[in-house]
Amino acid sequence: MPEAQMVGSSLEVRRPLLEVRHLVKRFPVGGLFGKKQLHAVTDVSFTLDRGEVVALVGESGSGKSTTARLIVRLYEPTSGEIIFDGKDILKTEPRKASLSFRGRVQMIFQDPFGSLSPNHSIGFQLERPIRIHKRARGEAAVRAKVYELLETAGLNPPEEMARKYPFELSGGQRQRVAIARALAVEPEIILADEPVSMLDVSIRMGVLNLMHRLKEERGIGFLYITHDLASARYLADRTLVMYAGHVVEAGESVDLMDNPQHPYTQLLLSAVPNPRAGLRTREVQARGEIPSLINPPPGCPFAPRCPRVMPQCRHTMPEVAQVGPDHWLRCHLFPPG
Amino acid sequence: MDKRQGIRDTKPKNGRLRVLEQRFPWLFVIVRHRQARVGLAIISVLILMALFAPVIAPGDPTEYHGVTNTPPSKEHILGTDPLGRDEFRLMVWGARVTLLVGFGTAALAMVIATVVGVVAGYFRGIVDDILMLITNLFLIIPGLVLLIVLSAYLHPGTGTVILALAFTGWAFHARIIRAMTLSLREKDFVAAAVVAGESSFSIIFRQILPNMVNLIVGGFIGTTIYGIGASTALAFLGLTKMTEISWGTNLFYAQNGNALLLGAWWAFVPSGFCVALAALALTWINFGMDEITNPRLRAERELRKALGRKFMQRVRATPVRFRER
Amino acid sequence: MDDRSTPLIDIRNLYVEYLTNRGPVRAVENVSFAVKSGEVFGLAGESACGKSTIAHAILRVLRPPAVITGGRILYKGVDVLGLERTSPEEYRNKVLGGVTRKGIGSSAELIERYRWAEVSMVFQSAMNSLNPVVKIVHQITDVLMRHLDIDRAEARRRAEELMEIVNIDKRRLEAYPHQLSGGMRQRIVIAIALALRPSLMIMDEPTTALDVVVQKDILQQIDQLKREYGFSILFITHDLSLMVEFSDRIAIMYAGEIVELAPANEILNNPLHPYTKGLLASFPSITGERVKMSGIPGAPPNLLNPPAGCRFRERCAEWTGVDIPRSPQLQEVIPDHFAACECKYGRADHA
Amino acid sequence: GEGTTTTSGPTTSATPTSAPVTTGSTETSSTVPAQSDIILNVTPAGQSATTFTYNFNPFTTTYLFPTLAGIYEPLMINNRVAGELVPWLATEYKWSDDLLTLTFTLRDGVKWSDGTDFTSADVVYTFDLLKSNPDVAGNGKVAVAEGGFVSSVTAPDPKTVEFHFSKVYTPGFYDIIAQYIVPKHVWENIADPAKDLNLKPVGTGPFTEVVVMQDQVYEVDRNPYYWMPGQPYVKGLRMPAYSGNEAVATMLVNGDVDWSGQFIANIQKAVLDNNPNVHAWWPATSVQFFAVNGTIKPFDDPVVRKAIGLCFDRNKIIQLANQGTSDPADITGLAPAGYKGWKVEDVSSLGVEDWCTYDPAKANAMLDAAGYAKGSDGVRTNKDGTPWKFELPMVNGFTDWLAIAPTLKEELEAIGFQINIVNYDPQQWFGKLFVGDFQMTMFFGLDADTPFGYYRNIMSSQTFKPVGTPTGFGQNFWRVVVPEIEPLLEKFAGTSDSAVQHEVAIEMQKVFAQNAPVIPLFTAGTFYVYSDAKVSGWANAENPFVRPMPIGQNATSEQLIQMTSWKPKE
Amino acid sequence: MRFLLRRLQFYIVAFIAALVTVFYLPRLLPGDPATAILAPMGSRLTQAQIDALRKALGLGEEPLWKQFASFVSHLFRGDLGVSYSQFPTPVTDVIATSLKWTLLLGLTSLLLSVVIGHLVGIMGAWRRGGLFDTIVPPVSNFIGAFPAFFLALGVLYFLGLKLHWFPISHAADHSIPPGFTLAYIGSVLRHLAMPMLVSVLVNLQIWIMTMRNSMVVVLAEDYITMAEAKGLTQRRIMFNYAARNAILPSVTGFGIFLGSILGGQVLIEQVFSYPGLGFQLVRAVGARDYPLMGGLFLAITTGILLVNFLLDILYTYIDPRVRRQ
Ligand SMILES: Nc1ncnc2c1ncn2[C@@H]1O[C@H](COP(=O)(O)OP(=O)(O)OP(=O)(O)O)[C@@H](O)[C@H]1O
Ligand SMILES: Nc1ncnc2c1ncn2[C@@H]1O[C@H](COP(=O)(O)OP(=O)(O)OP(=O)(O)O)[C@@H](O)[C@H]1O
Ligand SMILES: [Mg+2]
Ligand SMILES: [Mg+2]
Repeated sequence: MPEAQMVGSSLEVRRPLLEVRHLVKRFPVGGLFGKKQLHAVTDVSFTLDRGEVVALVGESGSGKSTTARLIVRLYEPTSGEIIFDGKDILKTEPRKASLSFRGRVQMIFQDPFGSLSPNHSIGFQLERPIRIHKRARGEAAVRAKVYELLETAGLNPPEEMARKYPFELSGGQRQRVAIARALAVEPEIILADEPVSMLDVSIRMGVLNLMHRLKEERGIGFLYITHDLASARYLADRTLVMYAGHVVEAGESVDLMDNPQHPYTQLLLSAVPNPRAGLRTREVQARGEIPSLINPPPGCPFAPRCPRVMPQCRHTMPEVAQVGPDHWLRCHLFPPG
Repeated sequence: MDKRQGIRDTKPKNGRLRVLEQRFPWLFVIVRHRQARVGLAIISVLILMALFAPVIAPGDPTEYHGVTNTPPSKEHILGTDPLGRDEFRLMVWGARVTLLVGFGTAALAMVIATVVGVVAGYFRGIVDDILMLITNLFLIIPGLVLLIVLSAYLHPGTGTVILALAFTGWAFHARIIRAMTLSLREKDFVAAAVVAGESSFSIIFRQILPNMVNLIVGGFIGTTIYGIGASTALAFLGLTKMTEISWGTNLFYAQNGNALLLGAWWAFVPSGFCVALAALALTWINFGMDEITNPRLRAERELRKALGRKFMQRVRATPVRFRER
Repeated sequence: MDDRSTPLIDIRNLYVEYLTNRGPVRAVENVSFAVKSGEVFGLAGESACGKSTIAHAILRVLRPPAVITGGRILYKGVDVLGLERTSPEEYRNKVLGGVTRKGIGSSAELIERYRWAEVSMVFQSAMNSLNPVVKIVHQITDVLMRHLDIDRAEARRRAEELMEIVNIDKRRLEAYPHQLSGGMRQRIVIAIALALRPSLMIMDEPTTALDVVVQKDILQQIDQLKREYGFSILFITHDLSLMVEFSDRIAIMYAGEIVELAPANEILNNPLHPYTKGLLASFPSITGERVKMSGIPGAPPNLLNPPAGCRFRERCAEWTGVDIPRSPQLQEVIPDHFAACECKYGRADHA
Repeated sequence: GEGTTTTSGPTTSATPTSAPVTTGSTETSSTVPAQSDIILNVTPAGQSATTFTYNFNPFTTTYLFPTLAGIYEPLMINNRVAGELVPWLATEYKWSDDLLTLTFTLRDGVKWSDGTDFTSADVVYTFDLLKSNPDVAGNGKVAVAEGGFVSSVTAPDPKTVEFHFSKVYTPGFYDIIAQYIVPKHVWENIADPAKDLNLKPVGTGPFTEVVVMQDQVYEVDRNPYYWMPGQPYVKGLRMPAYSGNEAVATMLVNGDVDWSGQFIANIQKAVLDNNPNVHAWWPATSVQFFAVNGTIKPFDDPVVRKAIGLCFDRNKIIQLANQGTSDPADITGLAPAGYKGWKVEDVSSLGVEDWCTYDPAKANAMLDAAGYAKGSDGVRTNKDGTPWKFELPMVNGFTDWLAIAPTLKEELEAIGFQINIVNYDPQQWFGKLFVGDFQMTMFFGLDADTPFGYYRNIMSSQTFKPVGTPTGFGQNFWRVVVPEIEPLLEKFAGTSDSAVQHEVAIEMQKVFAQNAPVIPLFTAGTFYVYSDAKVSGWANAENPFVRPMPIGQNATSEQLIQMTSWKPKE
Repeated sequence: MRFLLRRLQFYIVAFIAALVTVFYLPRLLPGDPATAILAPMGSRLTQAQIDALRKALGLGEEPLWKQFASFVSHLFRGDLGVSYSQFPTPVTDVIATSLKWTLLLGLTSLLLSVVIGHLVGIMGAWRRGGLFDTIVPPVSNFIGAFPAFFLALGVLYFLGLKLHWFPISHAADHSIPPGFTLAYIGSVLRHLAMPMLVSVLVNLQIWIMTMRNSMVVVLAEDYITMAEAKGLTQRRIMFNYAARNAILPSVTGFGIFLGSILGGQVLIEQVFSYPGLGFQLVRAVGARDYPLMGGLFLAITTGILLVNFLLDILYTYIDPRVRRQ
C-alpha cells in the first residue's frame, strides 16, 4: 500500500503514535433537497509521533483546518481511519472522543482572540481542563499547576496573569494562554492550527520558539498548520503540502522546499516573496482560480492551473510516488515505482 | 489654519473597573449613556413606586371617596376618577400589576426564547428545523391578534395575561439568540472547550450563555416594553382581569367613565404618562444596550463630546483640530 | 528633507488621535515623509502601528472618533487639511494644472474633487469595499461620471477598458461583488482606483487576504501599470519581505511613529534601528541554513498611554540605559538613510 | 294626507286598561300634521359594530333595528311604564268563558308596505311558521311550539283571529300579543325563513323602506302605506355604526345622534352639559340583584339571604355603578316603572320586616342568632364547620358591576364572609351560571310582562333545573324554590279577571319578601337619550307616556309608540 | 429561486398550521360553544330550537377529522362557515365588509410611516448627533411610547371635538353615496386623517430606529469609506450606498412588524369607530363567535403570510446575495 508509506518515515520500526489513513470529509451543502457535497478533505494520510513536528501547508481552503478538526473529533470523518496508539479511535469511540483521548491530543486555534472565552479569567480557563482530566486534585494543587503552566508559556508573573481576562492581554499573550491550556492536560500531541498567523510579525517568533522548546523538552508532537512556508521550514521536521483537500507532496521540510517536485509546490514557493530576488525577475507561471470543491471533477485537482498539465491529469488522480528518501508526491509526472 | 479649539479628553479608567466593564458592559452603558442613565432613573422610580405603594399612597386604592371626577385638590392631589377613586393611589398602585406583567412577561418570554434559541442553535439539524419553524410561525402570526384570540380561551387574570403575552412575545428573541448561538458555537473557544472535554451542558452554560447576557438583557427590556404596552392595550379592550388596579385598567375606567368628555384629564394623564414613561425609559436603556452590540454607535458620541456638535460639516471629512503640544 | 525634486505629497508632523471613552489613542505621532512622483513608497510596520491611519488621513476619510490633531499634508503644495478654506482658484492652479475635470464649485466641495481624482486608494479590506448590492459596472461608472464630464455610454466604455487593464472579462461588469472571487474583487478595486488616472495610489495591504500565488500575480500587474501610467504608490504592508521586493523607499513604523526611513536595499542590508533589525529577524527564510531566530520579545505599547520617550525601549535589545525624555527624532545617519534612535546615534539638532 | 279626528288612534277594549289610550299627536292639533323630511340618527342599544351585516329577518336573533318594532308590528303593546295595554294591529281581544279561546279583532285599513292588505291570514301564517319551523325564533314561539299552550290558530274571517288554548293559561296572552306579524304573501315564497336576510322587508310598521345600506350606515325610511294617518312624522331613521358606549357619547356631544339607547357614564357632565339639545331619561324598569346559589349551604337559609340583603349600602353602590341615576330596590324585587299598577305602593303594607336597607349590625345579629358562629378570623362557619369562603365572579365588560366589586366584597366580609373576586369573560360566566356552577353573583334586571312571569322565573319549581342542567336565560339559575309561590301562580294563570290577578300579585310580593330568593340591589334604568334639535314629542320624565329606548335585538314593542309620537320642533 | 422555493415551503406549512389552529382551538376547549352562544338568546328558546341552531351552526356529531376535512373543503370553495353572532351571515361576507377599510387604513398608514420613518432614520444616522438627530428621533420615541388608544383619544378630543378639523368617527360621510366621486373620496380621506395620524405616530419610531441603527451599521462598512474616498456626492453615498444596504433588515422587519401594526389598529378602530378587521375580531371574541374569530384570524394570518412572501420576492430583488443561495 504505497499511500500508507507516503507519510511514514521509512527509518522507523515502531508504530508512530498517531496515524491518519485515507481521511475523507465531505460537507453537505445546499438546500433541503440538494445533494451537493463539498469535498473538504480527500484521502489524506500521514503519521505523527511524539517529539516530531509535521507541518501542513497549503493555501486557504485547502482543508488544513478540517483535517485537524477531524482528528480531534470536532467533525465526524466521512471515511478513513485515525489510529492513535494502535487503536482506530473512529471505531472504538464512535461519535465522540473519550476523555482519555482528549487528554492526550489537544489543539490550538488560529485566532487568539476567538479561542479564549471572553467571560472567564485566564486562571479559570486553565483550571477547567485540569479539573476535567483530574491532572491535579485540591484547590491548592490546581492553582499551583495553573501557575506552572503560565510560567512554562512565558506568562509572568503567573499570579497576576491568572486573574486577568483575555481582553487585557495582547495577541501573543493570548496565544501563549491557548498553548498553556493545551498543555494543561499534559497531551502527547498538539494540533496547532495556524497558531501564529493572526499575531504581529515581531511576536510570531516567540510563539514558534515556545512550540519548538516544548517539542524538545517534553517530547510533544506537533501538527503545525500554516500557509507560511518559511515558518514551516523553520519549525517542522516534515512538511505536507495540501491542495484542494489532497496531500500533493510530502517530505523532509528542508529537502521539500529546496527541491520541490510537484508543480503546485513549485508554484507556491515561487510566489513566496523574496526580497533578494526582487519582484520583477520571476514570472508566476500559473493563473486561474482554485477549483470549486463542490462536486469536483475527477482527476488531479491542480490540473486546471498546472503549467505542465497532461491529458491523463484531467481524469485520474495520480498515485503516490517516492522521489527521494522520505519525499513523496502525487503527480503524473512521477509515476509510482 | 490654526484652529485651537479645545478637545475635551476623557479620563482614563482604573483597571478593576475596566475588567468589570468588559464583563458586564450592559451595566456600564447606563452610566455612560445619557439617555440610558435617565431611563434607568425613571424606571427605578417607577419600580420603587410599585414596591412602596403602601407607603407612598397609603390606603385602599379602590376606596370610594364619595366624589367622582374631582380635579386635583389638597385631599386628592391628582383628583378622583369616574369611580370616585383617588387617582394618585391608582397611579401608584397601578404600577404594581403593570410592571409585574411587563417584567413577568419578559422573564417568561426570555426563558422560552433562550431555551428554544440555544437548543436550536446548539444542537442544529432536525431539532433546529422544527424549533425554527415554530418560531417563525409565532413571529409571523400577529401578536396582539393572537393575544385577543387567546384571551377568549383563557381565564382573565394576571397570570394568564403574562402567559399569553410571553407566548406571543418570545419568538423574535429566540431567533436572535439562535443566530447568536450558531455563531458562538462556531467560535474557537467553544471548539477549544469541546477539545478540552467539556460536556454539552457545561458548554452551553459556561461558554455560550455568558456571552449572550447582553442579548438576553436587551431582549428582556424589549419584551418588558411589549408586555407593558400589550397588557395596557388588552386592559383597554377589557380583556384582562378588570378588578385589578393597573395603569391599563385605570385608563379603561377613565375612558369608560367618559373622563375625556368631562375634561377630566387627571383621570387619563397620570396612568397614561406612567405607561409612556416606563416604555420610554426602557427604550432609552435599550439604546444604550445597542451601543454594546454596535460599538460604532459610541464612536461618534465620543467625538461629539470632545469637539462639540460643530465637527459635522456638509461634506464628511475627518475633522482637523490642532492640539497644543 | 528632499531638495532634488518637489514631492508629490508631503506629510509633515502629522498627528492623529482616536478619541475613545478611555482617553485619546494617539495612533500617529509626528510623522513626516514625502512621496515623489513615480516612486513606490513603502510604509511597513506591524499591526496597529498606524499605517492605515496615515493612509486614511491623506484622503481625510478617517472615521469618528478620529481627529487630526496636528501637521500638514501638502498635495502639490495645497494643504489637504485646510481644503475647506482653500480657494477654488488656488486649487485649480496648483493641483489641476492644465487638466480639465468637472467644474469645481465651492471650497467645501474641494475635498470631494481631491478625493480619487488626485489620490485613490485600494483599501486594506478591498474585498469588503465594494457595495454588495450594486453591480460592478455602476460602481465603476459612478466615480467616472462624478469627476469627469462624460455621459453614461462613455463611462461604460471606459469601465470596459479598465476591466481589460486588470485582466477581467468585461462581461463580469454585470456581476454583483459576491459573484466574484476574492482575487477578482481585488482587481476590480484596483481598476476603480485607476479609473481617474490619479497621481497617487495608496495601496493598504492590498494582498494580505489573498493566496500567495494570486498576491504575486496582482502585484506584478500593478507594477506593470505603474510603469505604464507613471503614478506614485504609497504601499503599505507588514510583510517586510514583500515590501522590500516591491518598493523604492521604505519607512518603518513602530507604535505610531516612523523609526527608520531609507531606500529598500538599505533597509534590507543595513538596518540601523533595533526594531528594524528585530523585524528582519522575525522572517525566517525559505532558503539557506535553518538558523534559530529570535523575533522581538514583548509586545508593542498601548497607544492609549504610550510611554514617554522611546517607545521601543522596553523591547529593545540594544538599549543603552539612557532615558530620553521625548520621542527620538528621525535623523539622517547616513545619506538618504534616516533613523530615530537617539541612544545609538545621538540627538539630532533639527526636527 | 288630510287627517280627521283624534279617535282614529287605537283604542282598547282590553280589560286591564282603564281608559282608552291614544298615541301620536293626540292632544294638540286637530289635523294630521304634514310629514317632514327630517331624518333622525339612531344608535339602538345592543347594536355596537363598526360595520353592519344586513339582516332584517325577525325570525333570527341577529336582525338590525328596527326590524322588530319598526318594520314589523305586534297585535298589542304592553306599555309597562304607563301600566296600559295599547291596541295595535288588533283593536280588541276577548277571552271565552272557559278561558280556552282568545279572540282578537284586527284593525281596519292596515296595509303592508307593498300596498297589500293586512288580514287575519297573515297572523295565522305567522304563528304557523313559528310552529312548523323549529329553527325560527319569535316571541310567540312558546305558545305554539311543542309543549306550548296554544293548540291551533284560526281565522274565522279576515278581521278575526282565534287562538285555541290547550289548557287554561291567561298569561299566555302576553306571549301572543308580543309576536310580530309578517306578511304571508311574502314569506310563503321564502325557502328558509330561518336563514333569509330579508333585505327588502315588507311590514306594517312605520319604517319599512331600507334606502341606504353602507358598511357603516343604513337608513330605513317611512312606510308609504302606514296605517296611522300622518305618521310617522320623520322621513326616516339613519343608523350610524358605533364601536361602543363611549363612541356614542362623543357622537352625542358632536350632535351626530338624535336617539340612543346606550348607557352613558356621567351623562350629565359628559354629554348633557356639552350639548344643550341632548336630554336623558332613564326610567327604572327592572331590578339588578345579587343571587346566591340555593343548593349550597348556607344560602338555602332565607335568614342568610336576608342578612346579605341588609349588608349592602345601596346608595353607595348606586353612586359607583351609575352615578346615582337609579334607586335602591326594595323587598318586592319589582321595579316601580316596570310594573306600574302591580307593585304595592307601600312596602311596609306587606308586613314583612325590611331586609333591603343598609344595616350590617342587624345582619350580624341575625346571623349570630341563627347559629352561624364567627371564627377568630372573622369568617363565619356553617353548622358543620365549613367556613364561609366564596368566590364572587366579576364579568369583564359589565363595568357597572366591576365598579362595585370591591364594595360588595368589603360589605359581605363585614358580615362574616370571605370573598375572593374572580374575573370572567362574559361567555365563560354565562356558561357557568345557568348550569349552577357558581356560588354567588350579580345579575341584571329581568323583564317580564307581569309579576306572574317575573316571580315564576325567580322562585317557581316550574323553572327549576337540577345543577348541571342549564336553565333558561335568567330563570331561577340560583335554584331557590319557594313552594308557597305555586298556588299563587296557578291562581293568576287561571283567571282573566284583572282585579283577581292584582290581588294575587300582592300575595306574590309578600312571598318574595318573606323568602328573599334573590337579593334586590337597585333599579336598572332603560338607557334613553334623545336630542330635541330636530323634532319634539319625546317621552321624558315630565311626560312619561312610554319607555322609549331604541333597541335592535330582543326589542320590545314600546318603541313603536315613540316612533309615532314625534312632532315638529316647538 | 431555490431560496424562494424554500420560503414557499415554510409559508405552506405556516398556512396549514394556521388552519389547524383555527379549526381545533375552539373545539379543544372544554364546554360546548353552542350553550354559551345560545344562552343570551333569551328564555323563549326551546330545546328543539337549540338543537336546530346547533345543526345550523355546524356543531355536528361527526368525528373531528371529518369535520376538519369538510372545513377545509369548504374553505377552498371560499366558505368559512356562518358567523354565530351575525347569524346567518357567512363569515366571508363579514370579513369582506371590513377588509377594505383595514387595508386602506393599514396600508396608507404603513406606507406613510415607513417612508417618513426611513427618511428620518437615514437623515438622523447620516448626521448622528446633529440637531435633527437630537430632536426628531427622541420626540418620536416619546410619542410612540404612549399606548395607541391614548394617542387616539387625545387626537379625537383635540382635533376632532375641540377644533372640529376632522370628523370624529366612521370612514366616510353618510350623506355621500359611495362611489368614485370626488366628494366621496374626499370624505374618505378626511375620515382617514385622524386614525392614520395616530397609526403613523405610533409606528414611526419603529421605522426610525430600525433604519437609523441599520444605517449606522452600514455607514461603518468599508464600502462606505470607499464611496467617500471616491469623492461621490453626499446624496449619492447616503441613498445609493448606505440606505440601499441599510434598508435590507427593514424589509425583513417589515413583515414581522406588520402583525403588530394590525394589532395596534384594533385600538384605533375602536376609538374612531373605524370599520376594520381588528374591531370585528374583538367583537367576535366577546361574542365567542368561533367561526368569525377563526375566519378573521385566518384572513389576517394569510394576509401576513402573503405579504411576507411578497417581501421575500422583493428581498431577492434588492439583495442580489440571496439569489444565489
Ligand atoms: N463546517 C463546514 N461546512 C461546510 N464547509 C466547510 C466547513 N468547514 C470547512 N468547510 C469548507 O471546507 C474547505 C476546507 O476548509 P478548511 O478550513 O479546512 O481550509 P483551510 O486549509 O484551513 O483554510 P484556511 O487557510 O483559510 O484556514 C473550505 O472550502 C471550507 O469552506
Ligand atoms: N476607531 C478606532 N478607535 C480607537 N482606536 C483606533 C480606531 N481605529 C484604529 N485605532 C487605533 O489606532 C492605531 C493604528 O491603527 P491602524 O489601523 O492605523 O493600524 P495599522 O498599522 O493599519 O494596522 P494593521 O496592520 O492591523 O492594518 C491602533 O493602535 C488602533 O488600535
Ligand atoms: Mg484554517
Ligand atoms: Mg491597516
